[in-house]
Amino acid sequence: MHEWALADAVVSTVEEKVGKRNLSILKEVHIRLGELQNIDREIFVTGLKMMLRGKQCGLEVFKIDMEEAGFKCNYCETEWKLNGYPGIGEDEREAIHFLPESAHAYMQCPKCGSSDFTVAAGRGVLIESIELNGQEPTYND
Amino acid sequence: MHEWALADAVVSTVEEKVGKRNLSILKEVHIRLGELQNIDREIFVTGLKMMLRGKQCGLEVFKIDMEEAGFKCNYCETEWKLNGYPGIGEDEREAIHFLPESAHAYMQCPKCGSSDFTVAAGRGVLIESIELNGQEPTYND
Amino acid sequence: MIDPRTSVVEKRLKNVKRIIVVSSGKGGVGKSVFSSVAALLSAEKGLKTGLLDLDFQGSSDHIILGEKVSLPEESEGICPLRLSSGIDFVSFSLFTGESPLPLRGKDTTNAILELLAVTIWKELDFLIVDLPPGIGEEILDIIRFIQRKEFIIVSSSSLVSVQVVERLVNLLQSMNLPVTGIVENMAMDSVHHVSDMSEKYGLPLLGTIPYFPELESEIGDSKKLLKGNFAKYLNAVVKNMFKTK
Amino acid sequence: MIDPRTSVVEKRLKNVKRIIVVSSGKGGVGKSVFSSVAALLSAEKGLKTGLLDLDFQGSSDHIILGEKVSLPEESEGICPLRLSSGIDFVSFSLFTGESPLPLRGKDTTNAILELLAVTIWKELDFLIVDLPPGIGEEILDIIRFIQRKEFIIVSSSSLVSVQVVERLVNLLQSMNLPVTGIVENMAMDSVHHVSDMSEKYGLPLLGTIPYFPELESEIGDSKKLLKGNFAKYLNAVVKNMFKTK
Ligand SMILES: Nc1ncnc2c1ncn2[C@@H]1O[C@H](COP(=O)(O)OP(=O)(O)O)[C@@H](O)[C@H]1O
Ligand SMILES: Nc1ncnc2c1ncn2[C@@H]1O[C@H](COP(=O)(O)OP(=O)(O)O)[C@@H](O)[C@H]1O
Ligand SMILES: [Mg+2]
Ligand SMILES: [Mg+2]
Ligand SMILES: [Mg+2]
Ligand SMILES: [Mg+2]
Ligand code: NI
Ligand code: NI
Ligand SMILES: [Zn+2]
Ligand SMILES: [Zn+2]
Repeated sequence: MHEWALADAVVSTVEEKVGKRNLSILKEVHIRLGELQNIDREIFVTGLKMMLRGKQCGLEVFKIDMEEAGFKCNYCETEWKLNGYPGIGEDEREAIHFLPESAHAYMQCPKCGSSDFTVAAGRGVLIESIELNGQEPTYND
Repeated sequence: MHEWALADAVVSTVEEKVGKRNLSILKEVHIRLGELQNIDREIFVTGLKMMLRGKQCGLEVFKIDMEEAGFKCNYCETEWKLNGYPGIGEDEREAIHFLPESAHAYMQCPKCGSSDFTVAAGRGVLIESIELNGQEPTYND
Repeated sequence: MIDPRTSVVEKRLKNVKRIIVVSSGKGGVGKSVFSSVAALLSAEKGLKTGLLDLDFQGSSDHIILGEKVSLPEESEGICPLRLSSGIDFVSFSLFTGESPLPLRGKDTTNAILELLAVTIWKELDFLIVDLPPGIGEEILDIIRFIQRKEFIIVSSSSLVSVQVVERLVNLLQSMNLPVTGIVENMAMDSVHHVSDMSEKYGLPLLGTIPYFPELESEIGDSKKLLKGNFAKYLNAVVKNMFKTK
Repeated sequence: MIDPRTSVVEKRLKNVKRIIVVSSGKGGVGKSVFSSVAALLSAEKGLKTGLLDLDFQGSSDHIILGEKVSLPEESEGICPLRLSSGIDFVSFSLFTGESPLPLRGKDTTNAILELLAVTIWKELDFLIVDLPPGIGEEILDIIRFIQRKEFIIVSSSSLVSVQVVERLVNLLQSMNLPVTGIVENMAMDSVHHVSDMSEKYGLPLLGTIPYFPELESEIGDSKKLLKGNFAKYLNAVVKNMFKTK
């Protein structure tokens, strides 16, 4: 349930950007959940619900997309996906859930064996955009 | 004249990408020189000429643009330019010419005084694109 | 794209009275022994104490304290590991054990930010943060993300160490960051570079700790460490530290 | 956008016979003293010797050797500084002296790549590369950009050091990188973690160097260093090193 801490971060950020008393002007908040961190979407949504309690904005404002995790070797430039990568057990998955960078201790480039790689996509929780009623989307670059 | 080493790097890279014996298929090579490194354009071009001696491609293929140097504070997000930044003497300029990262020893954010900043633009020598005769530009992202 | 994590770092630390960042710039001067034993002494005095090992590649506080690490519990966030000595402990080793962790700077920042955003620190009198050597992501991110903090500088007596440490002191002062003082560790009588530096920069020399050959036999055993000479000397330093402010 | 610099790194090093990367993962174990004195010994034997200090934050080879640094000369690239001892020397300190150099990872990579791309190393028997602690940009970039290289691992005797060094050894072996051997420095008789590690990983223990209190008085004076006990012991290690291959 450390998903709640991340949901808290999302709501705090939105409040920071539009002002605490201003949440009613939110049209859509796009959130991206990276596959690597393996966030439980249900728990995350429950977390959001908790954090929004008593605030002028409902859960329906938050749109959540999943992003596939992608890796790229800094040595030989091979790219690979999480899906199909072998030999990551329960404990490793749990460690990565807490701290996606743990993946660097447990993965190597499937082609050259290098431990020097980049998480190119799908790491963790990001806010893609915050759209306000009657305005164009802001904060997406 | 360490500009020659960088000109050498440009020609070597182009050869690596299109093949040593293939330089005649080059249409345009766009090079970007960052303001921070303070490369002497004349010397750089002389360097290129030297490196191209006896090769199937002339100097006219190489288009050189200058890019203004831009900095961004990682702490307060202030952005600033090199032009107008005070107090960088001859020696510092020379050190930065050799090694643009030396700037981190000699500059601070003009607003908050932080030494934690990013060279956002105009660092050094980059190849923007390599265009081949009868083909769309390649290698630009 | 907005990173939501930065907005909650202060909130996660709001119950922490003082955040003490143990730094040096130089490696092998005793930052980790200092941090670990200072945390032990603080907890022994009944102060609520946290210890955050931010040296990802060289995490060693768990080795010094002789603690078996395991994945932490989670409630509304990550709960620090409560050690038998009473210290609330977080380290990368909780997640990756003794595996090598090759991280580039971007990953290091991500990892630090993640730990700061999801760890729920309870009420603490002291959170001791153990930094790796260098002036890279770890210290720059602590400066960037944590507003309320103070630095303790550890240096050995050697010129090789002091000259490197001086660069960090320089940087911290040029950025107007609060330095509580300097600790000289593995002190050699023959040289006085550290006290010279402390004078030059107007920083208190919090204490001088000799080299104790027997410290090695105490490594990995919190009880022995608490009883040893290193702890005895450190206690004087820490006492001052606990008094300041 | 293509970075042209990577294509010339090998060319800049083509006249170098052996590239020896002195690494550890752990700080303060003597990598820099080892690198500096090994370079002195090598040059004294009439071998053409280069020394590249890649510890940007903690550059100290110039301090150990007692060399006044200055901006290098340039011809078709940067010319290493020729020291009076005959060593061809490059260090970040040539460019920034004793100023603090706060670099994030991306900058560190840029700086390393720049030095590798523009420094014109003359014919050398040995290029000794002194690395900072940690498993970050410096070692990952050396692995990435330099094909022909071998690692020497330095560790102190302490468990705290060995446990961290073991992570690096693990990483290098898992990536099939050539490790010439391990050097135990500031050796303590009471423990044998280093020899245990060398057995466990099937790596030669190149030598064991005691702690010499008088080394501090030799720091900053190449001639004294060459005559001292540290150099005497190191000489045996280096002899082996010069024989291997
Ligand atoms: N006062 C001391 N007496 C004896 N050994 C010490 C002392 N301080 C530190 N050490 C030893 O020095 C080595 C480096 O200490 P460590 O805390 O790991 O340094 P750092 O965290 O700065 O890299 C360790 O082996 C440690 O046990
Ligand atoms: N064998 C030795 N005897 C005495 N002092 C030593 C010995 N080896 C290293 N030192 C000292 O230990 C400190 C750390 O050495 P250094 O070479 O800077 O380590 P590193 O480069 O691994 O950080 C320096 O003060 C150095 O003079
Ligand atoms: Mg440490
Ligand atoms: Mg670094
Ligand atoms: Mg060193
Ligand atoms: Mg690092
Ligand atoms: Ni969880
Ligand atoms: Ni030049
Ligand atoms: Zn690969
Ligand atoms: Zn700023």
